[in-house]
Amino acid sequence: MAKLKGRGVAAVNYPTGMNLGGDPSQALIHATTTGSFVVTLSSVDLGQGLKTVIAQIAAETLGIPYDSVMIDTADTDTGPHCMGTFASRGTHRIGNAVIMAAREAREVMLNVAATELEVDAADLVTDGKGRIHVNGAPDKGIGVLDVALAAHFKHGNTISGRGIFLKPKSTPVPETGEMDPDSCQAHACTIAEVEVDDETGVVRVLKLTNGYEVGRAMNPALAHQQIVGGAWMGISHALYETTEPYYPDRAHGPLDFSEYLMPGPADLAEMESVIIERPASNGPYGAKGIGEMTANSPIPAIANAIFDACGVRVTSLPITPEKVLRGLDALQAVNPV
Amino acid sequence: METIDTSFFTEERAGSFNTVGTSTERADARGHVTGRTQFYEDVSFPNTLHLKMVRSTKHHALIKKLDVAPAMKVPGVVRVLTWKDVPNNWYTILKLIGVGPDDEPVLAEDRVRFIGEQICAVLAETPQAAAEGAKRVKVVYEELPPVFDVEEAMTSKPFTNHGSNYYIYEGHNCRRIRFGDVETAFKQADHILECRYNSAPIEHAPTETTGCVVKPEGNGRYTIYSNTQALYFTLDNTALILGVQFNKLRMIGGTVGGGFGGKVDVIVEPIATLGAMLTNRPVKYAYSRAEEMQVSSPRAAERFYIKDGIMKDGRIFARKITLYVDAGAYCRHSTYGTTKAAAHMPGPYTIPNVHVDAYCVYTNRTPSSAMRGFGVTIADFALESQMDQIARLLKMDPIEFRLKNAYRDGDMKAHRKEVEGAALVEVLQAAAKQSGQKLSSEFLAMSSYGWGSANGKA
Amino acid sequence: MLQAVVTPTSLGDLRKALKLAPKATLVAGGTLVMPIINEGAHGISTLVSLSKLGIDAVSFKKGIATIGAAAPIAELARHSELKFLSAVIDSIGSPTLRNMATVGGNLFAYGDLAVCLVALDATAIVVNAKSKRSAPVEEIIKKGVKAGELVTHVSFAIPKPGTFKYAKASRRALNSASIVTVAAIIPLVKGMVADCRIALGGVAAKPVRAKSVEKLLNAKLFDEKTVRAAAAAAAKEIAPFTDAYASAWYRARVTPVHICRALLGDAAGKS
Amino acid sequence: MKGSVVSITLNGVERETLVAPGTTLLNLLREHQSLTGTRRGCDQGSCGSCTVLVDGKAKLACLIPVETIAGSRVETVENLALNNELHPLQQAFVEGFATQCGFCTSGMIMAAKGLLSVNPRPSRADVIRAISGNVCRCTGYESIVDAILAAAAGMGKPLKKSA
Repeated sequence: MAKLKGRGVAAVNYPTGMNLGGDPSQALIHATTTGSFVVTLSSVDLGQGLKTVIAQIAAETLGIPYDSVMIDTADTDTGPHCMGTFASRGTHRIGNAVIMAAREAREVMLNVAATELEVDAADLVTDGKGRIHVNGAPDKGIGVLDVALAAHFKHGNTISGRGIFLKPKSTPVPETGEMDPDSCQAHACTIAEVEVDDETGVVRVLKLTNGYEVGRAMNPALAHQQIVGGAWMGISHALYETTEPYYPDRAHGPLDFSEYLMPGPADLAEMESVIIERPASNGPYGAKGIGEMTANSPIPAIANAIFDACGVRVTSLPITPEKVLRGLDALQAVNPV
Repeated sequence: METIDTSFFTEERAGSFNTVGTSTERADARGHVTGRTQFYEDVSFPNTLHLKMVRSTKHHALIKKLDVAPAMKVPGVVRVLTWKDVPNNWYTILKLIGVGPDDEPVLAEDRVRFIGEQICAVLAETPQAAAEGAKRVKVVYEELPPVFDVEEAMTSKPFTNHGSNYYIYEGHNCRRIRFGDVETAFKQADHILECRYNSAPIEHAPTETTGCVVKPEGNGRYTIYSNTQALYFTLDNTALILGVQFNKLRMIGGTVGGGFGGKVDVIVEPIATLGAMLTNRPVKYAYSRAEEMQVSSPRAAERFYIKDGIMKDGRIFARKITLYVDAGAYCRHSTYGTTKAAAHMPGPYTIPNVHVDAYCVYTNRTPSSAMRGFGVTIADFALESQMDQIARLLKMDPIEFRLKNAYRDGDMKAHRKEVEGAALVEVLQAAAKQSGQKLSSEFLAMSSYGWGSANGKA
Repeated sequence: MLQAVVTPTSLGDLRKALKLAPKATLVAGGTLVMPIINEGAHGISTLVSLSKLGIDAVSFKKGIATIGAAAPIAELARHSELKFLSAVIDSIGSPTLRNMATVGGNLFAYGDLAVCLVALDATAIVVNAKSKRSAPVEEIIKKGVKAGELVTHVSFAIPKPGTFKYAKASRRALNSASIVTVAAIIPLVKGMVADCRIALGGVAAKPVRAKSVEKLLNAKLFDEKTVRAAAAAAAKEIAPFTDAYASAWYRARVTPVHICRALLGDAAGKS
Repeated sequence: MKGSVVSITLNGVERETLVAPGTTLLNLLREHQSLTGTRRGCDQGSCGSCTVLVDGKAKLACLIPVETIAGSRVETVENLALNNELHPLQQAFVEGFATQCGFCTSGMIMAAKGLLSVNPRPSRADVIRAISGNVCRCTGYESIVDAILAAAAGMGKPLKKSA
């Protein structure tokens, strides 16, 4: 028996958003009497962290602390339209809508502050900690709380904003396929190291070294979650998963988490990932969608590493021990040792 | 934990932020760890009816007889819904963005086209009574020959009700990309490499299964607590299927126990809402784990044929791709995914001659739909396996080979969109650096800013 | 639909319960029966739980281990006398499942422990309404028990140190069903194999003895060459099937490999 | 079909519940006691989302007919953050970004608690084994294993309070 080691590379790009019918999302923002801001959406958090990242984007644009932002989602009676959470569109589309809404609300907030401070609104800045002051003169300022109170009870102003992001519909030209389906592209490269058991065909992924280009990481820890979880799913797709283990034969479809194979906590690979950032010109603070892409590059990188290890090119997913072993047997038949 | 290598695109990424770029604690983390986060199934209402679906046990068959009377005899069974109860039984999810035709019945009428297809819905006081009722519904089938292979399906007798086992894209039997002239280019190429790649369907397998609870509000409105990934998609389709004004429905959701694309379909809400309307009681329809695994849409199985014309110097000169996407019995989001796949071709490389035929094909299996990396994940497996084969054919380092072909700003993609914001060169460089692989100065100097331009590194 | 769940606390109570509901389904840890109950439309009207019968103890006497059928598998890990089974225990489900799943359940699910019990030549103690009998576990697995019978205990001699061999091939490292399970007792006398027992799981509907492999090993020098040659004979004993984990072809193809690994260790043939 | 009253000490308080035959502990918690923190992911024992402690041992609530555990002590995730203080496991999951969708989190934490009660200084391998019956589809497990180890290391001394 031998454990054959190999290394494989793959690089990919991934579109942010997918637009064949117009791809909008909206956001509404308003301040409470006490200077909290409510971002109202009908957007869905699947676990990727939308509620966190959107609050960060809103806080950044409003110039207030993250803690002062509340995300109110998702109720179609109150939340404005969102196309949905898919196509790596959430952070990009909703983030952009939130920035637009937050700018409008910020303008009102600064105007109220200017009135209270008897200065020109154009001279005001926010410190991100809950205060608004004259640029260069931190003492000449007012708290966001007081601005909100004044807006409500003195001036009769609503500190609010409306935002929408729309990628207009692109209809492909039937003859050539000319189209504009996406907003930007994120990128990834994986270098996989594997070990192949030459008697059983079992593949173990030893290590994935990943480079990810994400536009800008709104929250690096959450980007890291997507990267690690996505790369795990990549390993899972490469070696384990299917609802039809003998496709196109329909038999033996798994019905539970025992039969539906995915790597467990004892089957993990070492992972080393680096993020690089090339902000997207149309992304919120440059962010691109990365949630989907993270699963993609590990799959071919593993397939290529398996070939490197043992000379078996498996061209169908998942790469089961059986497929590898049949490949090894075929090599042995051609070239007996 | 997370490393950002700021030596790439240093100028472009410069900026000062307060909260953006900060690893803020997750807003939902404390709710998750204390068990207080409210998922859709955590709401409950008195008098809720439980819905159990009777499903096809055949791949393809005519329904000769459907007898629901035995189910009604089970104590606790309140009603059985069949297609006759559904106001607009035929639908397609992407209707809202102008995609047709309506190719899928909410509940099967005279035939079934895959194992697991919804036939009728048993509503009962308890999940146990609903399951018992569902088991007792009698369905008499006359089996028809099924088709399981995508290429076979292209030419076999159509089983769909729209005349072909593939989707028609504006008069073409596939989504096409035509860029340059691949046939002439193949003649000029030094090497030709052809290979077939394929995949089997993949399940999203979220830990929370798909489901909803629908509550009649007594004022003609219905609140749908759902774990859909797209509230308005679900609301609008549900209203269209049920023939009610959009504002009669209210969706509440937004907190989902994993989606990965599996909760973009609109399957449970219309029928549960119909049940709530016809009984004036709350109705719950949650997929069992087995239903989630086998009945909910998987990621499509795909089959690729890639033919490349390659020059001795390592440049790919032409790429021809034929792709079959196994949509299963109905279209759902597959037409869109197939177009997305076509637009993704030929991968992040600048290739002057590209020809893509992407077929969206119907077979008698569980309809496939969106999943993380829709249209792209399996394509990347095929494309990047192919890239590895070419690098080996040319005896080139796989990273250097990719750098030679990587797209740059200003290049024209095969779907005639100019590249901007490219960074493939840099992720290759970054991964090489991270793994300790030393690239030669020629490759280190490359940049996404353009061919022969100085790179984006500080 | 389920009408009653009964939890008798003595064998007498159990007999009474079964008299009232002869078609009752027995449940112990719940890992096998409850998924069926939860799915509904199961046709089971009475569940009789074995969890409080008092047949969950593990005891040792003169080198013989006696294990109650309702003992959770996790319980086995608490006894140093059973340390030789630690790799087996570790390979069955997860710690959470092992807190529930029982020895008896594993026996009738033809699980990995059942394979070991066959290799260990364990005896099952079987009771019915009136009497008590004992029978080899191997026979119980082959023929099942009669209506009204219940396996209350299994017992086996603790094997001599170093003689028990075990390997399980599965698709995941932990908590994964068997593709091939190999359990064996390989006693050596002066380097020669003396009366070995080898049982295989995952390669037929029920655990099987690999008698032809045993035959080729007995009275032979225990070395790699002998083991490899003998392992190939396992093909005669197995009736592999295809499931979501592996095809029949794959099971058959790797059965000799895993017999070698069980007997020789993972390092076998590394050269 | 006759129901019966089952008495269980639930998070320290004795509760009597009238249940239909074969009601699972999971249904008792969720439907009868409104303790929805214990999640239903499969009802088959295959996902671990409903892991709770029964008499101190991690078990799957979906596989337990409550009649068979009458008189037992059951602890659920709701019992951990008493007096508004997160349990060290909870704190470590928050700080270690060990949650994404959050659906598996309760089960993970209870499986970990079951481990730490008998093995307060577990190795990485021990932690991996303890959660090997719990499915997470989001994280790739690494952060969860790290969080449990961090909690074990920090138990007994207060963990850093995050802002």
